Amino acid sequence: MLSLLVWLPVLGGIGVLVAGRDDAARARWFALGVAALVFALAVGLWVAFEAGVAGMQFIERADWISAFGIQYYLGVDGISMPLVVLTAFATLLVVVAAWEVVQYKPAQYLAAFLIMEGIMIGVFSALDAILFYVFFEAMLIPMFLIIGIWGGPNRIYATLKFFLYTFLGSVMMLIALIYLRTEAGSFAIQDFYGLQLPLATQMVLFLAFLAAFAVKVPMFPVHTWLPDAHVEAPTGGSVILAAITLKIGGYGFLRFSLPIAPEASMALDWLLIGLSLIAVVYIGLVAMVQADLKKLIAYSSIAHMGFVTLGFFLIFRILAGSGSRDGALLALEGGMVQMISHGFVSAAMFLCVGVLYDRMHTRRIADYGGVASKMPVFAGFFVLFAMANAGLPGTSGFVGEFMIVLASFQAGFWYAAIAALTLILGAAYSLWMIKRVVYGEVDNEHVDTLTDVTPRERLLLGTLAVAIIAVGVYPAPLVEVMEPSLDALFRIVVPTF
Amino acid sequence: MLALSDYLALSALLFAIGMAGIFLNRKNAIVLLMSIELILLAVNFNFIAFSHFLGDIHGQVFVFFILTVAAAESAIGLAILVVLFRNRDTINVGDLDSMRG
Amino acid sequence: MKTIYLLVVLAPLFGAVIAGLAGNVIGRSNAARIAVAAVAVSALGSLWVLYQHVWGGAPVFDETLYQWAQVGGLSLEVGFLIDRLTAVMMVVVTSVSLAVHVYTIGYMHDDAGYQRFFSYINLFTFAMLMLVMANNFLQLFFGWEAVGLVSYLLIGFYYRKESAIFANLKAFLVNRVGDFGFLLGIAAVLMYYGSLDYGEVFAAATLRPDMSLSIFGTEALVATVAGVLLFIGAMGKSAQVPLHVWLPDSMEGPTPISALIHAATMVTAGIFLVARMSPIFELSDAALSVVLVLGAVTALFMGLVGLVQNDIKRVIAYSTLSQLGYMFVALGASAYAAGVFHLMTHAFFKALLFLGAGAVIVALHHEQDMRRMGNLRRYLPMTHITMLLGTLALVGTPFFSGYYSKDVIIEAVHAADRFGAGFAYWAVLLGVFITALYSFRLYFMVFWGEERIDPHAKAHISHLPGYVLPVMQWPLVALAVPSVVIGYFTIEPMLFGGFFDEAIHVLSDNDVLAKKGETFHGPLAFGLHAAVNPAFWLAVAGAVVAWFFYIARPDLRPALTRPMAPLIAVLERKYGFDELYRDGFAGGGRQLGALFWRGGDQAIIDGVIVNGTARTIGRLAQGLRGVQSGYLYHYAFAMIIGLLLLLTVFVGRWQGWF
Amino acid sequence: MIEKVIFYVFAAILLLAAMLVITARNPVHSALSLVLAFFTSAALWLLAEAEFLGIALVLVYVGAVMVLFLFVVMMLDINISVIREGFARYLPLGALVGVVMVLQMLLVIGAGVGEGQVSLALADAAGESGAGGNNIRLLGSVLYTVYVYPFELAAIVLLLAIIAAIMLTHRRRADTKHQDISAQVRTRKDDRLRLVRMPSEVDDER
Repeated sequence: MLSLLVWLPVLGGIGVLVAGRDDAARARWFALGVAALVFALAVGLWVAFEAGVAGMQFIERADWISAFGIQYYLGVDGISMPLVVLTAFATLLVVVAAWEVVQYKPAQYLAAFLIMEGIMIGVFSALDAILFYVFFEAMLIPMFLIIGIWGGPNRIYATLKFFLYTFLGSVMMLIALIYLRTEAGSFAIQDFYGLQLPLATQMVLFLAFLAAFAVKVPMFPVHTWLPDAHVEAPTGGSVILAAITLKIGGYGFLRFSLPIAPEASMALDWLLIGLSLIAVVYIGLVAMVQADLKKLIAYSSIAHMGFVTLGFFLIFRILAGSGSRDGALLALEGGMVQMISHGFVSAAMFLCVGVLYDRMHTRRIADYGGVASKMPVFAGFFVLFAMANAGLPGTSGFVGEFMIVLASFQAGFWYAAIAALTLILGAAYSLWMIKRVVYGEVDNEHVDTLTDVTPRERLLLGTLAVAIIAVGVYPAPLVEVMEPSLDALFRIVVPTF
Repeated sequence: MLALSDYLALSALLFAIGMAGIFLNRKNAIVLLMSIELILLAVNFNFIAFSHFLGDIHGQVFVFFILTVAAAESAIGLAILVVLFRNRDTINVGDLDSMRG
Repeated sequence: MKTIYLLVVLAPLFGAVIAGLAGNVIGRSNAARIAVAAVAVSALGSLWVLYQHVWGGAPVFDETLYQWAQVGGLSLEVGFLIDRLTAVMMVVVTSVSLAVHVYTIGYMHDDAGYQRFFSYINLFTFAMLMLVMANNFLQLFFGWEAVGLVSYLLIGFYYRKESAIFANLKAFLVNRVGDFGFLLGIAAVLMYYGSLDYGEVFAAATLRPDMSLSIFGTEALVATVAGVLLFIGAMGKSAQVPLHVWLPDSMEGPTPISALIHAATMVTAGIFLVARMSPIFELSDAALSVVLVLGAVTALFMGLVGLVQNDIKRVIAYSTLSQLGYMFVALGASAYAAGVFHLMTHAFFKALLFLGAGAVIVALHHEQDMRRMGNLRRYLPMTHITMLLGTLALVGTPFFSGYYSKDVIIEAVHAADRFGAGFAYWAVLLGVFITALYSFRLYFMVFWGEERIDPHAKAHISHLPGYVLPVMQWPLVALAVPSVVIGYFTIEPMLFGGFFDEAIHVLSDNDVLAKKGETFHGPLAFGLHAAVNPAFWLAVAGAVVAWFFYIARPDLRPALTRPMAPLIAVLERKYGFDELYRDGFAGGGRQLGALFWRGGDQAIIDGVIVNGTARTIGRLAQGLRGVQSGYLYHYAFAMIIGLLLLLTVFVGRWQGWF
Repeated sequence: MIEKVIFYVFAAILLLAAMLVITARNPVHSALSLVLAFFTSAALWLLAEAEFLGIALVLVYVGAVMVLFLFVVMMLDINISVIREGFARYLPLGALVGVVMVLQMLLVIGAGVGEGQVSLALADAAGESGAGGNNIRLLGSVLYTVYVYPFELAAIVLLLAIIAAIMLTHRRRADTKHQDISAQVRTRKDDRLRLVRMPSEVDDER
């Protein structure tokens, strides 16, 4: 079942290449079919998933390279399950979003995204470290192509920066994985968990993983590739980049850093917390002054992902502060929910920018103004998404932030106070952008020619709006799925509690 | 009675002369090759001296191989030199800078 | 009962969704009909709920609707807590909302955003009900922010107007500053009381009143920290100094909104919050003192700013600020019931004043400057009468509702012996004079004196049959009635009859209202008591001064204002808060952001670290290129010298040279 | 004693010849000096009882390699003055490097590996090699057993050197005709044959 989810999109992508070489329409329908099928499968998996179980489900295990003990080992738990569904969902959106918009090599474009989808699902479901690493690295290739081929004018610089940044980090991880293999005797990630490694070793491992995942998240100060990549990427690329790729960093922290090097995580949590809080405040301020829509949203992504890492690494301080197990769990789950929510919200924001860009071919905020007069429906969506971005209750953006702020108070007043600054900063950059783009007098004749969203775009944005509000109003199903796994993880990380 | 050190000292001097030759004739490829022959000769001296004084025949085997390789080397070196001269009308090493970075 | 509660809450949501999403399909009048009907259902339901709770003996309802999320042992839920406090708030919210809805039919008659507007105010009603009916902090926060959202949308309703979209951004951000404190307050509550459910939190708080924590290097009561943090939230929403700056600007929104959101309901959420949290606030004298002092400062100083405003809506806005200050003073003095009482009476007469002002504005074809009004009683007799009643209620004329609520507050503060109570007493007493002064200044400038209407507006108003539209007239009347009489009828049960005993928790030491109750002999006696009450005479003095300078001898006005020019300048600049926030915080934040971006991200991280690495390697390679000269002998030299060095090292180590 | 005299005489000639190799103005003189150096070396090797190698040095080097050198030197028209420039400039550096190296090596020879340890082993070592008698037999017995693979490799190296040298220097003349076999094999039908469709001839009689 998981194999199907991983390989169907990859094969589908190749199929799109073959089927749609000359016929763009056929490529589109074929890609849509594949994406929809994968999404349906993912939803089916979600339904079949047993929510109350902490362990891995849908396990598939076979020898791959037996000489090194590398296995083809797939499975999902409550941590990866939502991310798998999110991936399938986001890809479906991207395929629909590209419908009439991408005219240059549409078959190749769609194929790249489908292949990307398979690889990303592979990342989330791989339970063998090398398999994980292979998917982790393979992911760079389609993204590299997407930005490099369909990107903006400065795409070469952006792709190089993106590639080198992420590659540099992951090489460190490979070394750590190989070392762990010598310690654990196998490449199965779960075998790494029980190792009682000395603190110094854990530190090195932790830093190696940090190098890989901090870049992906991205954390301050290795975040500067993201705005550049987003600005140059086509709309679909931005959506996938923001909605899924960044999540792999957070997922990696949960899957590797915390359980494999728990003591080092505890010893170095000041670093992670510090960087996360810097991300929240510093990046929030930086986002405010951006003149480019995509850059602004990219920076806001970094700030939001700062919350994710904050939630993950606050648990030690919470246990030290209030001793409340619930508080620590609240932080972990807040981080997870924040990831999912950010997947929806950032995807929605980038799609909105895409809608504008398709019409005006500019991303400069100053070129807009008064869009609401010409595109009232679009304006409604955009304001809603901006509000979700600012963490308004009732939208998904609120859930994670709320949980994390509540939890961080238990670590100490100042953690919560700095984290809660996002309430102000998030609203400031989101709504100031709305003010300049959506509201006001129609600013110039280009805006005057704008037409409101097409039914296709309406469907796209409407779906996301429903998802965002649904998660915001009733996050219980989501939390329920991840709770046992996070609980189990928590027990590995802090066995004494 | 001859001592090992006599041979070694001789070899050292020969080596040093070969080395100095490389410095002095840095532009003349032929003399450079000759200097290399001198250096190799010095090395061979050492091998033979040790072989003799330690009563170990393996040293001479090495000299044998070195001679072989050195012959091959000078053959190819000279061939290159000939081609070089044919193409560029000079064997001045100072003019051969096409590998400059 | 649960069905009724759900109906009350969900009817406006339904109306909002229909009017908002299908507004263009069903048409203008249908959208209005659905919206009004939804709120009417809600209002009737609320009245019935109140009836059941006051006379029907309905038990306090505290139930969970659904579980929002479950984290470990912590359950985050959505549920209702309905007691008398909630019921009163529900009635206030829905009835004012209904009046505003009806009024809107006329006011927004020819506006393009008709359906959108109805959708928004329906949504607002829903959000406000969620806020007041919450039985936990999560839902409270949801309602809290949702009303903020609707307020944002409505202030920016005329989104083409630059001042409107500036004002709505400002309102949202200032509210967010308050929410920042509020969220931290909720976090503190969760940490120390272990739950987000009101009942459990209050039980835990009462159980362990002495619990303390260390913060800013000192020990403080948990109740103080949580109380002050929650109060910061209330300050934002209820526009207390120093977070008041958004409320006057919010007048950019349509007038019905000013009445509904920015006078009667949303801004009183802070009052409701503190009253609801009385079990926590009661534990901490310090927190109550903060409430008291800030309330008093707002009551006095914002009233002063109202004196120099010329925009009719802004005068009323500053009046609202000042009255909200009164309410907080009551809360700070532990007279929670008095605060809520004033909230209720104020909701009616302030909504009345706003709607009246709206009628004036529409009649004058969107003229808001009082200097271009005057003598309007001739054209708008009904508006004039109702506004006069509202003004009388506001300034505290005996037997009017405002008299009862405000006087109780003044006396309660007088009786309180908390830090700051002395200052607060004098502030609110002086505030009475100022209230009367600006209220009557407005009244006289608008309805009396010479006509200063510009010709264009004059042409418009001359054709009116004494009112703008009937649908804009009836809500005024409907609101005028309670503005006048509600105080008389409800003061005794609400304040001295143990009405709020289930909802509001007051320590007996602090219970100033109980002390007042011993000398209370019915509303009639209380009204007659005005003759020996300094507050009454101050109000009269205010009215007389306004009359003297605006009707009797306007020519003497410069003689009064000239010596006070510096003071007036300060008031006209509203003490400089706007400048401070705009240039200090907003501008500073933007500059800091630009600095971080250009300096941190672009210069240091990208410039030095990222591209710097590339450049360094490039330069290194450039250097190494020189080494690779292509000359054979250079390589040979390098080899030889290397050999020499190696030899030296080996010989040297063996010889012990180094 | 006589050995010592012979050694020193030959050593002196060797060093003198080596100096001439690197200092001679004319490359021909250098090459001839090198021949002399090889001769004296061979003599010294004989003194060290490496008879086969001494003979081989003379045969292979003097007989073949040096002749090759002379051929090349004489064949190429070398502008000596250009090539000699910088000689004086680098003389101090070259001398310094040489002197330093010699001093260091002598230090090693004189202090560590000198008479002390090694010459003790000399007696029986010399005896043993003497007892083995024939130097060529001894060398062969090792070369063809223990070192048989390196020996074969050496042969291949030489073969390679031959082929490489020929390939490098061999040039194809433009005015002679060659057979290009690969081109012949690569030929396709279309290169040589053209099918032309023509209407069949029809009798026009009808």
